[in-house]
Amino acid sequence: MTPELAKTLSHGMRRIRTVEETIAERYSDQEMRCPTHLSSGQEAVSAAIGAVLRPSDLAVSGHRAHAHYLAKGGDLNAMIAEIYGKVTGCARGKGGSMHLVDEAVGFMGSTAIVGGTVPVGVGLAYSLMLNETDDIVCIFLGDAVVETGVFHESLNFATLKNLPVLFLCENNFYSVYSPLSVRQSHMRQIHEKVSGFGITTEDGDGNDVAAVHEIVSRTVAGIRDGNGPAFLEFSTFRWREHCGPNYDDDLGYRPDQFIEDWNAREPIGLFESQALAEGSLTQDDIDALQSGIEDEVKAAFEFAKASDFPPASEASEHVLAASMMGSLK
Amino acid sequence: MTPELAKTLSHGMRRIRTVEETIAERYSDQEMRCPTHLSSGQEAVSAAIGAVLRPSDLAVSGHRAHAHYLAKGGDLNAMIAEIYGKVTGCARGKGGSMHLVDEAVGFMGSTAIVGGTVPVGVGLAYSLMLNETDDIVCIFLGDAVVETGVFHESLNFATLKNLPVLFLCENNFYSVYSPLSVRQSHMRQIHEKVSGFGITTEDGDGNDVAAVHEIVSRTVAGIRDGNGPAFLEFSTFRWREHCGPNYDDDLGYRPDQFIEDWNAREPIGLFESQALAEGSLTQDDIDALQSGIEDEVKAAFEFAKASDFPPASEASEHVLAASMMGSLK
Amino acid sequence: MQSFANEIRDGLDQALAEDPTVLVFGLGVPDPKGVFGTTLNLQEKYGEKRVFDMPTSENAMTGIAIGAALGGFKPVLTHQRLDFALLSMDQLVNNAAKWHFMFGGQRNVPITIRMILGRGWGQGPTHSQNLQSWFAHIPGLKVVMPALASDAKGLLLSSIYDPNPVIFLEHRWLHNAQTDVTTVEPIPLGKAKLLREGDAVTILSVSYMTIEALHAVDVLQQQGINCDLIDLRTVAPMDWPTIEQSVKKTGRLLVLDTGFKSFGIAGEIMAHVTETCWSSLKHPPARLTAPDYSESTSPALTKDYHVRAEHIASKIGEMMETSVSVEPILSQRGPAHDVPGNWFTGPF
Amino acid sequence: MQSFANEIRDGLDQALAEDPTVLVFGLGVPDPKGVFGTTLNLQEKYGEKRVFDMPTSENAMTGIAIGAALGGFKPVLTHQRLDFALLSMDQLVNNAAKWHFMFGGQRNVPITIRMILGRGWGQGPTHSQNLQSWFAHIPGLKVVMPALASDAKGLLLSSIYDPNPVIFLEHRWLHNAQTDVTTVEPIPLGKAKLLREGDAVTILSVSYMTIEALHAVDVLQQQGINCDLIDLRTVAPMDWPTIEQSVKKTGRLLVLDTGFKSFGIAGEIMAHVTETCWSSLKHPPARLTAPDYSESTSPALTKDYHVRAEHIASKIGEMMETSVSVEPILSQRGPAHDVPGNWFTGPF
Ligand SMILES: Cc1ncc(C[n+]2csc(CCOP(=O)(O)OP(=O)(O)O)c2C)c(N)n1
Ligand SMILES: Cc1ncc(C[n+]2csc(CCOP(=O)(O)OP(=O)(O)O)c2C)c(N)n1
Ligand SMILES: [Mg+2]
Ligand SMILES: [Mg+2]
Repeated sequence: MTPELAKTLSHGMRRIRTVEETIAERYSDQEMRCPTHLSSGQEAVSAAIGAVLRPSDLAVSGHRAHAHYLAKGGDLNAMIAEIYGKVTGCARGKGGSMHLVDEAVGFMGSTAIVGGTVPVGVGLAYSLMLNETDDIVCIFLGDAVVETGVFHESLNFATLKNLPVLFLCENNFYSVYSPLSVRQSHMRQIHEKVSGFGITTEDGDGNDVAAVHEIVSRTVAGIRDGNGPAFLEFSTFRWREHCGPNYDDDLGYRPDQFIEDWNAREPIGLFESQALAEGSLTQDDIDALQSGIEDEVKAAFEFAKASDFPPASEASEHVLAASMMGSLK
Repeated sequence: MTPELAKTLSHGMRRIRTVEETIAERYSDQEMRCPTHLSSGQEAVSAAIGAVLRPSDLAVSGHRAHAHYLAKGGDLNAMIAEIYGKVTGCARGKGGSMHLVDEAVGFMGSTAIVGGTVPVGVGLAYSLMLNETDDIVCIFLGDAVVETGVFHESLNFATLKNLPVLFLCENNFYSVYSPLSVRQSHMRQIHEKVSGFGITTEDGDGNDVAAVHEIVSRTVAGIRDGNGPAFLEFSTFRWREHCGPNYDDDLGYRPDQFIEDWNAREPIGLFESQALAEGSLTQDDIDALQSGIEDEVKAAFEFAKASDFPPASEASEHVLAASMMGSLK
Repeated sequence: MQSFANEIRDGLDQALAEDPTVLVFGLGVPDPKGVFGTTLNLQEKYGEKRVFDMPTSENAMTGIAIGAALGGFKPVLTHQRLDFALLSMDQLVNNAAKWHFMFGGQRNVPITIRMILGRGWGQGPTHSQNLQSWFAHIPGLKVVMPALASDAKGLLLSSIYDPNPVIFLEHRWLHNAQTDVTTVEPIPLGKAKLLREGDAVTILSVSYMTIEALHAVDVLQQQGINCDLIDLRTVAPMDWPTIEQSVKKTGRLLVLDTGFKSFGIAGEIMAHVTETCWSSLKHPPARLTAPDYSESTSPALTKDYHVRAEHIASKIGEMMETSVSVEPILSQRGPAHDVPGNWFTGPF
Repeated sequence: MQSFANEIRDGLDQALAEDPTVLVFGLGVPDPKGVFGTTLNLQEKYGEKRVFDMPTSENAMTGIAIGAALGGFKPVLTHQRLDFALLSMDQLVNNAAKWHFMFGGQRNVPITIRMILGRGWGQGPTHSQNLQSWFAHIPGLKVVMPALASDAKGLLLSSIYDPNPVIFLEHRWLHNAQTDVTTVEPIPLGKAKLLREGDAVTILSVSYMTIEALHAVDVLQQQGINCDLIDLRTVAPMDWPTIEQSVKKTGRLLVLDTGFKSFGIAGEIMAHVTETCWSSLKHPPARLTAPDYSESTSPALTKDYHVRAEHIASKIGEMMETSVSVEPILSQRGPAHDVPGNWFTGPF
């Protein structure tokens, strides 16, 4: 691996981790007053895809979108401000943690209904096809999304029209407190079920950022080449409670062995120890990355806290867009 | 094949054919005032499964349900009366051709929304599982149903709970005027897509009643044995327009060659010529079956026409069922 | 003479021609029947990428329309019956209606969703629902219900070019209605149309109800009772100024709707008018709507289901405390009660 | 003392215990949090076949509930937010609501669908919808909206044993409400409850609005204004006799609702009361509801979103043309406006 890529991946993961852990730390201040789903532990997939996508590629996501937004290049200040409900937020405080958007970098929106942005992503891919670009759409989804009918409907349409879409599934084995076993038949893994549709599928270790990077690079290149949609499944592990800042393994819904195994495979350490060993990263590199990130994150929280709340009048605004009738013709 | 089975299959197909063609003949009288989807040409799958299911097995279906209702043992008089909008109809005239029901023989209902009864059938199977019977539920579905999200959601649940359900797909290659090619990716056949879920799937020639009978017998036996859900796809051909009594091949939406090929494989003739050759049927058998059917069908139309319309007061009835509160405990 | 269906088709044609970002899709859009004639030949003219059929996947296709809109296009999605669109309420309400709002006004979703309202010939409980009040209840949606063939094209064009999601409800019984006026200009959404003038009663109607109301009002006029007949055209936004102005003049309000009575649009209009025109009211606001049960399939059970001109005329008589003859209406009644005209012989 | 959530849990427990055909399922039903405590330990007690988690497949699971009901069971399906149930409108409206009707009254579908109504702490546009008017508009559905902890169990039991599909709407802000009365008997659906008596104004309220109304009415009473406060409990069927009787006494109506204003349940009640109590009305019927836009996420944008006791008291003052002090209400206000009480510290 090139030092450059190693730095990119390390930086991507560390940046997400630092943001998420800082939110966790400060959530109890009761100033981030919205449901917040953290991605600590799941940084690798986002960091890897972030290193592969172009700014002109598009992405959509769901409730746990911080990592995806950041990986796609989303503005950190605007994200933290959004969580604080400030007018400088990426959605002017209207949407909170579950509604991130930064169209300037192709992050087209994340929403709170499981599966809700999957067809939106496919529709965006239809527009890319019409516009004849070689950009792609990345649809981030969790393991629960494959249980929704709309996912299958979307997959069918994407396949039918050979659209440039990557369905990127982070399988962390849980939907809230519910294990896969109470939601999906264990006869097949998720990617195997999807492969029935005849599209490219592959699975991998979602805590191994180098492996993810290799797979997504290859897959995204194929999509750009016109191979049509692909579905990738990466297994990974969420550190904290489903929603909120705390650890909740005292509740006992995940087996101890499962937790231990995954903790042993913490993605940043896993990658960096290899990179240090093979020489693509030095400890100095890491320290420099981390200190840059910490400054950036600190500044973002300061920005958010110093920002104004939206004026009360905005509560009733943005219901209907003003007619563009006049501008026609 | 035993002469008994040959007679059952021939009778099953001829009965459906005769009913459907009689409806077609009389529809222009303008007395059957409801959307009506005929199964002429598609008799074989129904006749075969009808010979395999028990009265205590359950079935649900969609808009094109005449054949399924009859095959499951539904009351012919009540069906024709229903299409005529009479109070003696199986739904007292409330539902018409698209809403058939005969719970006495396990036909639990057909409805008009594509895919709408699929989860209902799975829920019925859940009740059979709870009741620990070895009955099964047969869910009749067309090729368009596999495009609906609810089908996939239902399949997942049926698989998860290992329910006694047969998903029985009649693929006639069209949804209204729309060929499969504008609706589903051609990379895989329907049964191949479904097989990704890891359940038993098989496909067959839906105009070869003996072949269908062999496959469904084997599959239903497996479901009764606790093997869990299965999906079967049978290709077949609808003779007449999607909805209504006429032929519409002048519209040109189905290729001439396709029509010719399928017409050459008319299911009743196909089966009976073999059966006559192998001696499991005689021409006398056939004539006797057909004349019995004709009497029955004639009587059914007479019954329907002689029946009363529901009183106007029934229009507002059956909105809410009366409380059974009193009867509790 | 042009039919309502032709006007719709011409509206789509015009939009496709003048704006390369317009897309038209839905079940059966390019098929030989072209959604009751409303989409005929459009695929031939504009190609398979802009005009296309779709899988029976109403929810995803709505989301795909939203995505295409965010990608810079103006999709028009058609459902052959409103009832099928119930599968898409999540995408419609949680995404389309809220996208502009929940992302702080950054983007808008210019999609038009045509839904056809079924009636008669055994359409039955699941092919005849008129759920306009559902859509009107959702902030962020516009709801258009054309009645006159001469308005169909202009309203459709405005819907397509509106920056918001618009639900365009087409009554199946209007498709064959004829007009000799052909619109070329978009008709602004949110503007009702005064069709007849009078000071007895303000009649507000939508969609096919307007046809029945026109019969009733003309017959009443012959009997010396003159009503304001206002075709709402848009249910959301509602043209309150026009409504209030008329009610302040007449002091009497009768609302006609094709939907179920309770919690329907008529109730909202009555409530609003009571709030805003209280002191002008000479009579409690009244409504004639479908009843609070579904349309049955049997023709024997639909005879009294729908509001017809004679019911409207009688109701006006009752509100004016005068006797009214409905004989001229009944004697003009042509075809069977469950078909829109003799041209219709089933099956759909 | 029992909480509202405990009462729900006990209702489920009792139904599961006394009727072996009762089933309870939904996302998270057997998880450690047990749907805000309402389903705790039920799976342990009744087994995985009768009490179970489910895939994120809201539409199919509704159809599966219908099928299980046709198979002889009484399923109770839970959605952690009403908003998620938008995915199931097809099964709910096209199947559950119509099955009894469209098959001529042969079968009924005894399912209960619990939907939790979100509010505050950044629930935002898609976790805070109160679409009771949608359900009430559909013939064949019953709609129950408990307010008092002491009613929760009795109404739930009636819903479970009702032979029809019942939408049971639980407001998230009520789960922690306490009661010392524990119901043992089912409370009949369709019966409103008079909570306070007076002849100034008839106040009709539902769900959490009743809590705000109770504060307002008690403070008004201290100022010599006595109102009838009627908690509707069931929105469909509506207890029209109780409503009409009260309005005929007071001549003034104020309807409180948690949903969007336009085309909501308040409008229907106002329209109905205008139709039936016209000559008794001394004042135009009035309403206080959520506005016609979604709840935002930022706490800065929700301050004035919801109707609170002070708004109710002021409105009553306005209707009575007398001045009213809301000071006693404001001075009692405890926690931040976006949480139900100090016990709530997020995140959900
Ligand atoms: C349609 C719908 N149903 C239920 C929910 C509640 N919900 C929020 S997040 C979530 C879990 C999703 O799990 P998964 O897709 O695996 O993502 P993860 O949280 O594990 O990242 C659920 C069920 C919802 N938001 N939308
Ligand atoms: C949800 C929904 N969308 C659209 C329709 C209109 N529709 C009625 S039948 C039909 C075709 C179904 O095709 P298929 O499942 O292949 O059955 P076939 O008619 O070929 O027997 C369609 C699209 C509907 N009834 N429901
Ligand atoms: Mg997960
Ligand atoms: Mg077909």
